[in-house]
Amino acid sequence: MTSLPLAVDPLFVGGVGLEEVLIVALKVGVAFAMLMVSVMLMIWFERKLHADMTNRMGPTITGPFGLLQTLADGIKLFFKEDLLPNDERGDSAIFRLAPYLTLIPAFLIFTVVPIGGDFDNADGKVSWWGNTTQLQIADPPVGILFVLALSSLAVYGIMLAGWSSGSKYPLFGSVRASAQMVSYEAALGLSLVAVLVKSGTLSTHDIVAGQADGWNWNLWMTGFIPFIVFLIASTAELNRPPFDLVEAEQEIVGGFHTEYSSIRFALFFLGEYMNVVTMSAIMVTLFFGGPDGPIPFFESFGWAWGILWFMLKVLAFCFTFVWFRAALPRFRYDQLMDLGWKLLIPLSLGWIVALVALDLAASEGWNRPLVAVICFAGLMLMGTLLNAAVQSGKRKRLAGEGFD
Amino acid sequence: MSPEPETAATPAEPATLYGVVISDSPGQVVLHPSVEQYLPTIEAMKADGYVSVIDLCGVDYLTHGGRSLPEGVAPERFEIVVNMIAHTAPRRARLRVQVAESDPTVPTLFDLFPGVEAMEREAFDMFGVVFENHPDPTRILMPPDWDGHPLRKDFGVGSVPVQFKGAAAPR
Amino acid sequence: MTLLEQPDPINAAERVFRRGDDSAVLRISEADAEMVETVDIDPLSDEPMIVNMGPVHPSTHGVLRLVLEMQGEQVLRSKPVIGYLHTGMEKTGEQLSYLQGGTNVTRMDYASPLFNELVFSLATEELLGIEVPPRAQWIRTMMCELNRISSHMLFQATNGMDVGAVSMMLYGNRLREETLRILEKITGLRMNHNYIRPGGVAVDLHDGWREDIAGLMDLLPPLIDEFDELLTGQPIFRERLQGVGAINAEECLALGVTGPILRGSGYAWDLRRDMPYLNYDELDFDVIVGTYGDCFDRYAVRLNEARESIKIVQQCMEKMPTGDYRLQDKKVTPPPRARIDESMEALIHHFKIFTEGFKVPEGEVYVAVESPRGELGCYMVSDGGAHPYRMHIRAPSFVNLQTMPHMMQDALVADVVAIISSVDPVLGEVDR
Amino acid sequence: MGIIKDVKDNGMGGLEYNFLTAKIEDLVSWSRARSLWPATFGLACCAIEMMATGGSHYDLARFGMETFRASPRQADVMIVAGRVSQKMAPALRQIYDQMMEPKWVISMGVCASSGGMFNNYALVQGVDQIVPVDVYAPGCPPGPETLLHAIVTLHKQIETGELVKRREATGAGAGIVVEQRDGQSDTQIVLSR
Repeated sequence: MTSLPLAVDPLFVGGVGLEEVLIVALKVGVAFAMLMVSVMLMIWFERKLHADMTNRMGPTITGPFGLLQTLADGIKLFFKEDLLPNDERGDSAIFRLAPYLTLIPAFLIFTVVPIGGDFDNADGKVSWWGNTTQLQIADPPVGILFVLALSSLAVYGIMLAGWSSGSKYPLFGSVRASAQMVSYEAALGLSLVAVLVKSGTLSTHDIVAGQADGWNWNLWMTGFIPFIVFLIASTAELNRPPFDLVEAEQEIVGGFHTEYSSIRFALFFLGEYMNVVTMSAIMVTLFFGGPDGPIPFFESFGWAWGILWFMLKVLAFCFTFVWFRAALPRFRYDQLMDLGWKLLIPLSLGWIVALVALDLAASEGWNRPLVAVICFAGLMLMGTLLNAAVQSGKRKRLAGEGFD
Repeated sequence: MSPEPETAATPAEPATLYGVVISDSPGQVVLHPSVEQYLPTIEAMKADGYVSVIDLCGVDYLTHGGRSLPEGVAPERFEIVVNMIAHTAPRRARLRVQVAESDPTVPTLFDLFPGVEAMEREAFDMFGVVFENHPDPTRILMPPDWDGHPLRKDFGVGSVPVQFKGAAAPR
Repeated sequence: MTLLEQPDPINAAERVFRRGDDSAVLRISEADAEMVETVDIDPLSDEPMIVNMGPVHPSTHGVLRLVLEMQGEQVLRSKPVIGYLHTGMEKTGEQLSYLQGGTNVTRMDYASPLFNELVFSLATEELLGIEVPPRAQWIRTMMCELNRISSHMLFQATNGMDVGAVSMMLYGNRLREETLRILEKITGLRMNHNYIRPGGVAVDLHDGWREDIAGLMDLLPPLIDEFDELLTGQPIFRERLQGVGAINAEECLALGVTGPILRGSGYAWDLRRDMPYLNYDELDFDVIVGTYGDCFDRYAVRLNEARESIKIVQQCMEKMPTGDYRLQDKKVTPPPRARIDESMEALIHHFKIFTEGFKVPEGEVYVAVESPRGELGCYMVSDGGAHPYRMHIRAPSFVNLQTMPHMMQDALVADVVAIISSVDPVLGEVDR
Repeated sequence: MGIIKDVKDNGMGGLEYNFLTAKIEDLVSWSRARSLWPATFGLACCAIEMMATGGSHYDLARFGMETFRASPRQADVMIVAGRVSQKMAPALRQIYDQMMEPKWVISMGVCASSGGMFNNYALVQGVDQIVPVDVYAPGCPPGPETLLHAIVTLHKQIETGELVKRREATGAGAGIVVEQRDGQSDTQIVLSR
């Protein structure tokens, strides 16, 4: 048993009994409920915050402060007439499947996120009723790969939704979605590599543990750039403005979900906002030390403080996403591609090389300032060359020569 | 004060411009080319610095009591009115082309001023004046299957008698 | 940085003259366009597909319909299809008397209603051969410029919205709302005022108008600067608009285009300066021009025109004379309400003017003003009766729409949206 | 006891006043009234006022209505804002048909309600000839306050369930057929169901 990845969770070290199963069930239940509530609040938060940024009030009459607005939306959508495309133009089976393909990965990603625990004074594990466990549903040794895999899976939902609708605007949306996801997934993965190089592990728990004590956060350990790339790439992955080409209302009506109504549309809506929450959680985990934060008192309940810090950090990211939406115009399709392929991917690639070189210098005892200067110069040179190449390509294209 | 009609006093001897009879309207010269003179006149005006056709519209004079036209211009049912503008020494000129009801055909100005495309389509739609050699001679405002030309004077307004619905009437 | 090449001056306008398949205009009939929609195309072929955008689409400014021939996301040819808001206003205008006509025309360009009333009144006055009192002239000038501000702010709102900056919609509307508040106070209505009438204006400025407008003029500049901050310097916004939908001055002139589109292409032509009407010859203002004629220039022209309008309004406030706000001619203007109770003659005049209207001598006239969208003209034919025999409005948006196919050629779907909003068509005026 | 007797007497109709279903019905009407997503159907002047209603001064978001849906499939209420021309009428009906039940229509402004001052060949004299209208907002154009009043009226009607009942009784469509008038061809007879 111990050789199985399952055993990584200290809960199962002593074998699996009823108590362990109950604890796991409890954790799953709490995580599920928390996620659903947080999505509900996230939608409310976005509407309120965006309203506030534009001198409005936002929802006020549905429940106190309009808190129940999302609930009303959900119930209404649930009881609305549903529509399925006929099989001549679309594909109703896939049409039905697609919303779940976006929703379920969003749920699953959250399973590997450590949402609490005291990482400063302890190893982030808590003891309940004599069982030691982690405040995350699962901690597979390949946690980060799991995240990457699932986040790429979400694109299938959007792509298939647009394709199976059998209508033109959704098709535009799905074509845009696939191109956008493919290019930003690469940038996302590459910026992650920097974190992995620093942490030396793929397990989310170990990544967080490695960042204990504020000064070890990957944010500064990796030198900001991977974080910025990750933030931009994840915004694009989430189809949030300014990268919301997939559902650009002004251009292609509703994009992939144009033909969706009723509960299926609600599932997309839910999945989208759940993705915002989970992506924020992943970002906190990778760069901001997860639940790491000061523990002023009640030291024995350090894990509860962790939950608080974790939530505050996630909230900060949710705020950022809303802020993006309120402030930025939308990118155009080709500009989006340009940003992804010509800036983010080369930048994160170059940054990885520089980080590795610096690491190597530290372990081999080379002159670190010199290495840093060489790396910087190399990056600048590569950047200039790349820019020249891009410019020449643009000139050729404008002159109508093409690349052949 | 009693307003004085401007166009009442027609000159005794018809003045001409570009070989076309002209009259005067407030601030603008009005040319009265025949359908044959129409295209050459516009060409000459284009060469003379009139850069744009600002407006082109039709008028149906079916029920008009009698308009004042300079001598030598025979009134017809339709008029195509073209407004042109010159930017150097800013000035405007207006052309009033008499178009016979029996043959409502006028050459298009598209090859000189492509901007008339929409206006000519509108004049066709509203008055049924055909513009020869127009690149897209279709209706523009009305649905393609509409019968008649609404701005003709013999086309009814199509108003529906106002009926007040009872407030409590079940639907 | 610009990607634009300076056009060859000889062939500068060549592309708008094309009439065959190489033209940017997709000249298929509407019925055909609907047919294509339903025809099954082999999904594996790379034939261009026809996409109908509108008439109900979030970014077509009401009910414009675009038939786009597309290769992937790229537009090959396109055709704007209009008429979905055709209201028969020119026909209705023939049924209404000259005094009632204002209510009709004001509903054409609903973003800048005062200009429609102005041009209608000017045409009527020209036919009547009357001169309105100076105070009425100045009030008209000032009100029109206020209206220009609100119209350009509406453009900022929709333009921001169309490129995806949702907040701009709300900021633009807020600015417009501030202006509308003043307009409502003066005219009694938020839109479709019917304030400028043949012979003057409907009512005099209210007491305290000076403070109200001065307050607005203090309020607006910082809010307009906010647009500058949020949009002009915004890299994504610039990327989206710069070099998109470029059109040069020669093409504009060939197409008869006027207004911010023509000025955006670097051609300084503004009726207010070049063929002054009202009091514009006594006012000091700049004609804003762009350089490249792209969407960004049109945006910048409109933004700065709003600033110029603020300058004009301030000058109008300084120069506002006292006197009559409408012509004291019993045949044209109705008597004041108070007079009706005491004078039989006034009552008769009032009754005559509002039932049969005043007669206008036979003749025809064309008058034009510079509306926020370009040259707004009114061609009016009178047969000597109390109703216009023919009332034709030369709508700037109607002509400006023709630039769209040329701007859109080879653009992407996202550019199409930016181009539509940068042309700033008001469909009520296009279709009339 | 009571329920069983009701069912015995009236069949399934007796379940109408069942405690559970009644509460769910309340919940559903509550949610429908609170989350009434409008379809963007701006036509003319009124569309500008509709935009203004969504703006900062009036703020439709208070009612959870700032989510103007571009896709009719997701919209609940169609605010017909402006004059409906003969050319637009089929498109309007199509959009209405594309909307999913339950759906409501607000006719905004006199042009949409009755043709307004444009009693002529080009306009449909009242949008209720094409689609069933639930609330008419008067005005030319109605100010944002009027539209808000219309919306709140609709909310109340939805919440009390009046509308749903009436709709079921009479079916969709106002049942008005427009006769052919002078100058119009037969093709212009307005759709009706």
